[in-house]
Amino acid sequence: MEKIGAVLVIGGGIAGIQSALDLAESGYKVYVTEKTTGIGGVMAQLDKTFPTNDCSMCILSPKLVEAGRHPNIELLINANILKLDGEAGNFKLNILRKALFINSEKCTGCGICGQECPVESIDIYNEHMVINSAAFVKYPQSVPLVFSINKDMCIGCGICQAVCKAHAVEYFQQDEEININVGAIILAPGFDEFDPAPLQVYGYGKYPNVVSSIEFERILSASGPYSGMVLRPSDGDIPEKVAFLQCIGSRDVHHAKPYCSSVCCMYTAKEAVIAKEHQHQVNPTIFSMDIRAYGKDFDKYIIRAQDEYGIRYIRSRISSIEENPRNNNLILNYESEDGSLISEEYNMVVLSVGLNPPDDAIKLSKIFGFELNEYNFCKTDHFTPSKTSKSGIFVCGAFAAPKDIPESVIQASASAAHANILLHSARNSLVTKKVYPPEINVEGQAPRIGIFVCHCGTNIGGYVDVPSVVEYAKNLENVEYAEDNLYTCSADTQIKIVETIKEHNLNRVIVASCTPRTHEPLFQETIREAGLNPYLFEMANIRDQCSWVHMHVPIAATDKSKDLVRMAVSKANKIEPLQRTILDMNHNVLVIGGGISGLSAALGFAEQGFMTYLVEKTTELGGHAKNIHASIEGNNVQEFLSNIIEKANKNENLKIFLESEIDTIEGFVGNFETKLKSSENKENDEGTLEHGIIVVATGGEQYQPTEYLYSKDPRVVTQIDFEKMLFESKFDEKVNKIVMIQCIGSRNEKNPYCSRVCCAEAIKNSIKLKDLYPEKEVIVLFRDIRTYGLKEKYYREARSKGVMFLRFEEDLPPELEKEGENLVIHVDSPNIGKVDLELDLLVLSVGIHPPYESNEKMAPMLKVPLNDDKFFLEAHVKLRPVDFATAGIFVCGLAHSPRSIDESIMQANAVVSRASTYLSKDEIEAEGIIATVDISKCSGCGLCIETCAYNAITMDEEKMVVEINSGLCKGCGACVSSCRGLAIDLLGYTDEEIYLVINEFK
Amino acid sequence: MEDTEKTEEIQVIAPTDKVTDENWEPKIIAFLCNWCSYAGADLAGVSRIQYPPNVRVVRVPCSGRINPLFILKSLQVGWDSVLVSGCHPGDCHYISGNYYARRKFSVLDDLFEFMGIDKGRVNFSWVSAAEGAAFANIIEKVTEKTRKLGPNRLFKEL
Amino acid sequence: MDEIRIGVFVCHCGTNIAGFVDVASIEEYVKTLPHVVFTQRNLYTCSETGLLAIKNGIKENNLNRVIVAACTPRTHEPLFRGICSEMGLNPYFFEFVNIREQCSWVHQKEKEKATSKARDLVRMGVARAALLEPLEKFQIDVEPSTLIIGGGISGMSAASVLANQGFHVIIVEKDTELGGQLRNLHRLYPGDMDSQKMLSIREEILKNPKIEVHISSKIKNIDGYIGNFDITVLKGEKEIKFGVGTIIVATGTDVLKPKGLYNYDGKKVITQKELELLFKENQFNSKNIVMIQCVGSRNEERPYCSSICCMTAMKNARVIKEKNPDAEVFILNRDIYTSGTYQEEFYREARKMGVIFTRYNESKLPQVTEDSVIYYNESLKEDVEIKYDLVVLSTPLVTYHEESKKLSKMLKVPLDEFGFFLEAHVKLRPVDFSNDGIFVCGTCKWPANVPESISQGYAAASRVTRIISKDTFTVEGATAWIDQEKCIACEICLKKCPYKAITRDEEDRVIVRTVLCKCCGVCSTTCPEHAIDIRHYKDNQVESQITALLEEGEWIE
Amino acid sequence: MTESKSESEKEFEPKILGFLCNWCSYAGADLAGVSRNQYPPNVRVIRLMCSGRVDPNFVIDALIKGADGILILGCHLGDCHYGEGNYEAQANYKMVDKLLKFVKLDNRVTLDWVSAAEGTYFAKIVTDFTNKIRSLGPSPLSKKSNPSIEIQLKMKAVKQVVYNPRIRKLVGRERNITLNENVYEEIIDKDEFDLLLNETLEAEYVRNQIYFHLEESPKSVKEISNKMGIDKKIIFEQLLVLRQRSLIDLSEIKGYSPVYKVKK
Repeated sequence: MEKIGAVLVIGGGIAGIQSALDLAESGYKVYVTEKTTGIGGVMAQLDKTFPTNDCSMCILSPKLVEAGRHPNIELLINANILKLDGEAGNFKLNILRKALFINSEKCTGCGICGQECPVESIDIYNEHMVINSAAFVKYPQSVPLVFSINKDMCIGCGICQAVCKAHAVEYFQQDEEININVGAIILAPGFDEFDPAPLQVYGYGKYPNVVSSIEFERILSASGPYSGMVLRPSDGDIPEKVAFLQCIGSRDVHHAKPYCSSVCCMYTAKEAVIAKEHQHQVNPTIFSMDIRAYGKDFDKYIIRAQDEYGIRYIRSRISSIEENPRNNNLILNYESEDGSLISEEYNMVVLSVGLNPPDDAIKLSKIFGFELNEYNFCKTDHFTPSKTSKSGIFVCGAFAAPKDIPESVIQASASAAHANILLHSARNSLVTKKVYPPEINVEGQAPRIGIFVCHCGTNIGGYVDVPSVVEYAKNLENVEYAEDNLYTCSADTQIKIVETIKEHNLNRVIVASCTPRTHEPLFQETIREAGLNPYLFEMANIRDQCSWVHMHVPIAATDKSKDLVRMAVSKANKIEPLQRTILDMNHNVLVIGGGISGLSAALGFAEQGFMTYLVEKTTELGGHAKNIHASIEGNNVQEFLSNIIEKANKNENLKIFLESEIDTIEGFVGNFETKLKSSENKENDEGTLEHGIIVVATGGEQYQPTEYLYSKDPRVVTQIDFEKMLFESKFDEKVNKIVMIQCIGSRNEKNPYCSRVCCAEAIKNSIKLKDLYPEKEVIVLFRDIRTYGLKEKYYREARSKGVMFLRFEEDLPPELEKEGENLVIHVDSPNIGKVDLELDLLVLSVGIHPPYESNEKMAPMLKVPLNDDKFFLEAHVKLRPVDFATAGIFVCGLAHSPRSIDESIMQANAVVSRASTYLSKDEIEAEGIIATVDISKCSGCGLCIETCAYNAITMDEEKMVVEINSGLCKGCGACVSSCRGLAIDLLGYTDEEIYLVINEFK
Repeated sequence: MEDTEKTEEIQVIAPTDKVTDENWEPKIIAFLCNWCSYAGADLAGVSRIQYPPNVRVVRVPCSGRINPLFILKSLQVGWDSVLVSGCHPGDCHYISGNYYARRKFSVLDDLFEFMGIDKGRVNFSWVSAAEGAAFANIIEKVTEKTRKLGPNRLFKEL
Repeated sequence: MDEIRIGVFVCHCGTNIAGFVDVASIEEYVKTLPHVVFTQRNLYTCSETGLLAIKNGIKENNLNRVIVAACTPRTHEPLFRGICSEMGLNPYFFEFVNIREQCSWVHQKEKEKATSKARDLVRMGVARAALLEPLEKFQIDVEPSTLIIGGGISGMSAASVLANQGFHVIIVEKDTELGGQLRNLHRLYPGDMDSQKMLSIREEILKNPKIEVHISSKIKNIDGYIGNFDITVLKGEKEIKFGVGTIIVATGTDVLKPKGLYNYDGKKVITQKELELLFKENQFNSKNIVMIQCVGSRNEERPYCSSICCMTAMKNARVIKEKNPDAEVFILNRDIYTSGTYQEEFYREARKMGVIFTRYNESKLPQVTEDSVIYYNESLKEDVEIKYDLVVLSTPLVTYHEESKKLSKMLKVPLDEFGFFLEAHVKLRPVDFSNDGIFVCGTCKWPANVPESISQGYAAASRVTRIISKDTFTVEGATAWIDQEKCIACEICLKKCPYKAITRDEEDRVIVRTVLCKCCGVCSTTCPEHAIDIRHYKDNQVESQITALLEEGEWIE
Repeated sequence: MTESKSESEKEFEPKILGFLCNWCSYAGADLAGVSRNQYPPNVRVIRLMCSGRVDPNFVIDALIKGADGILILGCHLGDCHYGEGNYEAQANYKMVDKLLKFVKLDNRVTLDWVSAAEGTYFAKIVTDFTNKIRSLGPSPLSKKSNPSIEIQLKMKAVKQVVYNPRIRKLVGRERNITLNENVYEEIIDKDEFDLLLNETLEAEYVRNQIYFHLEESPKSVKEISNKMGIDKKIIFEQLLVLRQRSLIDLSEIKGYSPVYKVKK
């Protein structure tokens, strides 16, 4: 059965888009179906994202625009799946595209229909808090930017069809069924947030000042209903006291979902911090049980929230809310830690709602035939976390289990990796490389500029006197041709532009219309089809930054348009053609570190036929996982480990170097050369390895405790030692009372982060003990139990089996005292006060910390940064979690941050997919706009080397001048303005061009 | 509010008119970083938020690209004031571009003061892609501030 | 704009006004109003002396606005407008204030209040006069030719009348020959004339050089307006384009084939049309004939009477009786409609010849079995069975629904609920459409017999002659006008204009074809952007009258 | 020789504006004249070609200028010289009537049909209407009853609603989509449309009042709510719409309440 080199991605959220981009870049045709009328999912509704407080739109919309314009990606909006048949490698799907009543080919997204529509309807994007028209776009930066008609709100008055200059409105558009043929399917339908209304107790929907967290997210957003001000819905005042209630709809066996939704603790902290930032009068208080800040830099965020922003945390679960009718305030009754009953009045309450499986989960599972787990999320196997029960169908994002954006992006790339492995034989089969006519050489030619001024229906023409701008443009320097069009971006006008270029043999083109951010690639593509170098093009934004914002002063708007066109012409006179540097791509891969992550990544490459070298420092493979017998879910880790090691040894595309270390690494993406040396630095006969990609999987080490008499008294052990006793039946039956202490070596001054796995480890071992010896007594002393996600059920199981949990505060840790022979622990717990526990065995839950010396040696060698906890620092915590800023180098496993085995495997697969975007090509095209250095002016001071975030600049030792690696340079220009000798310039934005524009002041 | 008669437009000098004091309108050049501030300016357009027409935008890849000499040159050529706007810290598409910009411009501020250039003529701001209204407010404030400062005669007398 | 100089002529109208309104005080008061430079009172302003007074007033004081406060504008406005244009003053600079029918005559017992009302009315008139603008009535040239759609008897009649007056006529007929339904008829009542003789008109048409006939061709597209219609006709594959001044719709109707009623099979149970065919090919030899009236009409689906079936049935019955006197002919009917003198006579003769008319009730319809018709006889109060060897069903005329719908869209003329064309006014403009230059005649408007169709044809021809007999068509000056700056092209006005005067031009802008605009002003009130104003009834003119309702200072700024 | 001031003080003489259509009601009025039917002299007539030409703007303007009553007379439905002009008059009147209910002035405007042959009926209508207005007393907006700032602001809001393109579009398309067919060839249920129109009228009316209150002086939600006697939540929601259309802006924050001002 012949494999199809195409993939269907279900769901246009951040996960769906990330997997689509990875696969499109790896040579596959990708279809993305999106239920609503625009991609972006829930992330598009967020104002800021934790832990960096990034503006969600700033980091998301470039990815959406890229997906919208990618030649290999086809977006099918307003669509859902009807039928599936076929099997892995060759699926046939029947998709229903619901009518939009507006032809998306013709619609230019100008928005006149929405403006003139007399009907006001509710805007779902803004959670029903803003009004919208019946003809609407999902949100202003939607991709694709096409309008649609909400049929139930529309009264059919016909005005939108009349005012639409592009004749795009089609009232009789029918739903359309299309059939597509793909090799693999990736499920990324995301989640539905829990609707708190059924829980009458919290008064959501009844009391106006009780809002859900997603509604509060819109309130915080500058484009939201209150323009970013934190106000109360009941009277528009600033709420002084705001309460955030955690675990609404999560960790609730009776009324809602038993699992933990993983992200609420963090997004609540962020919403509280941003609310405080927007309105200093706001004093947020967060009511939670545990604070589950388990991810990278999460704990630091919580500490900053408390210290710097004064966010108050109260450890108590609110049972009910009443409203004080006089002022719509809300009265919260709760039991404080020490048991006293408190009643407090708050101006506003935000319910941190959990994540439910999407409402069409059951329907999808029926159509596709994959299994759901007990919570109706998609069932996955522990050691292959992105594979569903049906082969050829993979899953990523919140539909697999509630997870935050970085984990979703990792799993998106991981699922793309599985698709890669399945279909790599059919790579590039359905992807047509566009053929362009030969590029005309314009060197030495005098500039002959053509200008196309757009009316954009009435959006520009209605306010700016377009004909007078065209007249004005005609007699500017070197302007050969100027005309105006109704819609310059429409398909027929592209053909006209190509003809005009040939007819008047123009060698520079200027389009005065809307924003270059979305339309520059489109016009560059068009002039390339006319044989012109795409960089011989300049845009003047006379719509979004002129006609639309100066509607009441048309004369001034027309003058401004003339200025902008004049400035574009002056720049156009100086621009030069640019070539994108081509680098050849060596298809071999070097994986450093032989733990589970290293092995999984190495196998991911080898199975696609890429030659992979695996370097392991110690004498055997397995890394940290060697000490783990079982996961908390009960999967046999040792058995999995031996299978994977056996598979690795057998795979002939995989060459393993034990007891070896990296000696030197030279080169850059696609052209690395590495010399190995054996651990005891014996000579190594392997010579230098040539490869294109590097994967850092150097893992982490267990903290060796010095406190609590560890290694001084045999009765003090770590969880690993305890696990060995239990699983290798070496447990001394005389031991009756066991005490465990959490957060040893984590969340303290030296390691201010949570090691994420110790809670699960402690609970796994306690359950194992209680199963073997039910009568033994186990007490766990903890600061927070962070069994996030679907692990919550085991925390409940441990409690039901008699394991006792006692909380202690960070500043009052338990003290161990040796009275004669027996050991006593003094604990001062907030809920039951001081207590002394005699014990026979003390188990310390020790954290994971990075291998400090080897990381500090490896980082400068690879020229990649470490974060202040000395873990490796990835390019972007949210959207490029496994890439380094330096192209071609990736990181996964404990080297990135502490994580569980399945999460490490997921990250390893993610690296495979990310690297495949390079490995799938024989040569890679670098940026066209790059910096170049004039060595006659370079004084070799090296300031630019530090400035460059992409390590694209290196010092040429003999000539003592700098060199710029065009393959790595991203064209940001930071080095240009840092250079004292004006030796560096940025092609496409040269100093000369910018000065010319500045001189255009009239 | 759409009032009954047609709103009369502010009479703005056509490019070729001689600059006389009474019908003078400030001219402001703005260097906007492509990924955040330029996107914020576009959002103000998409949401049809009106702001004064005195600004002419120059798009650069990153605020890190803006060379202090551009600012000086702009004032020298006659622009009445300069606005430089980049991404909020942490948002930068090129990771650290805007950190360098911030440090450079804080030094520049003192230099301009030392050179006797009125502080109001050079403005720095950080606008994200979602802050359309914020961008419009900044433009209004800078335009009003420049209007109060009057035409830029600094380098004319040199 | 030169200075506004208003002259006000207040009329006594004998005692009709002066008797009940203090005309002198009105004249004094008017002097105080802005822009008024001349006032005068006349006994009878509409008399010769009155008109002369106005002419002199205009000349001596070079007035550029004239106001007459007298009777109702509906009668004398054209008269005074004529005087103004005689004096070289644009007729639209004239304003009429009604202080007789709507003041003095109806407030005879309250002179004071009547005078105060008259003062207000004149003040309002002066306020409006100050804002009046000059308008031109203008001419558009007219193509002296007519397109007739449909070559049936009524279309042919209209064509022959017009051709004989020397006008160029074009007939478009979708069938392969002219004649329409007439070709299927055997004999015509009342004089039993042979239908073929009536068809003689067909040869006359074909011979007439003034008439251009296109058979088996259909109308593809119609654009333009009165005097300047551009027509595209589709003849097989070929397209013929030509221009005409006027259009007559005479598309006719067809006889309903009563599928599924009284188990009609076209052999033993046939329609009147099929019966006449038998006569023409003289294959008729049945002895016992039962006719059933109102088959498929005056019921739920078609609740109208087709008015010709009764006479047709009786005509055919008499033909049968003539051929074979002892043939048995029953006519089962609900009512017999024979209006007018000769039709009633025709009905009495049929009975004399032995045709048996029996009544059936709508609630109990007759049944037609293999060989007999069973109907419930009201008087005998029981079912009666009649043996038959032929049943003839009288079915109604029905429209060619699809073609009419397409044609109505092209001509932008309305259809009624049954698909018949809807004339401008059932009584006063029976063969006109409300759109200028388009007329209708024959059964496509409503079922009609041959004489009625012919007379309607002639009527339509005479209505056409009024237009194409003159080489220009004068158009009202006061029309709607669209300000393209404000117009967002939402097409509310376009859909609302009863005269389809608003349309899209080549640059896709919404414009008013002033030639068709009747200045009712509806488009202006419904325009959401206030982009349309009506010349001579402009918003600011009406608002000036509203403001002038109260004395200066009496209303709040 | 105008009436002496004191005399008119005694019994109130309403001043009524009449809009008559040229073809039917104006002719009817003339017939009343020809047949010497007597009726009170309080109506001042403006002749328009069709009752469909009576722009809602004219009616509101007349009320603001102090007319005590407004009488709109067109042809009987089906008789209109221009086909369906009077149906438009009816649709416009229905909208104006709903709107004037907000300021309790709806009883001062009426719409009726008079054919060219109904002279006596015309006289009867004028007589009845004049008496009704006389019983109502002078219009609260006329100078005699020196109108409060409050009612004047409300009328400014009403005028802005009638001027609002959204309302005029709904009224403009009402008959097409509730009688013959909308663009989907369906017919919109009459009451459903009325509900939509009512909601739109009410919303725009409240928004305009908020705008004019802010035009007077910057205020907070609480202050506007006290002035208008409407619940703070609704005021806040409508105020957000004005902000979304960038007609108003934040002026300052007093304590915990933001204060808004009109954007010039």
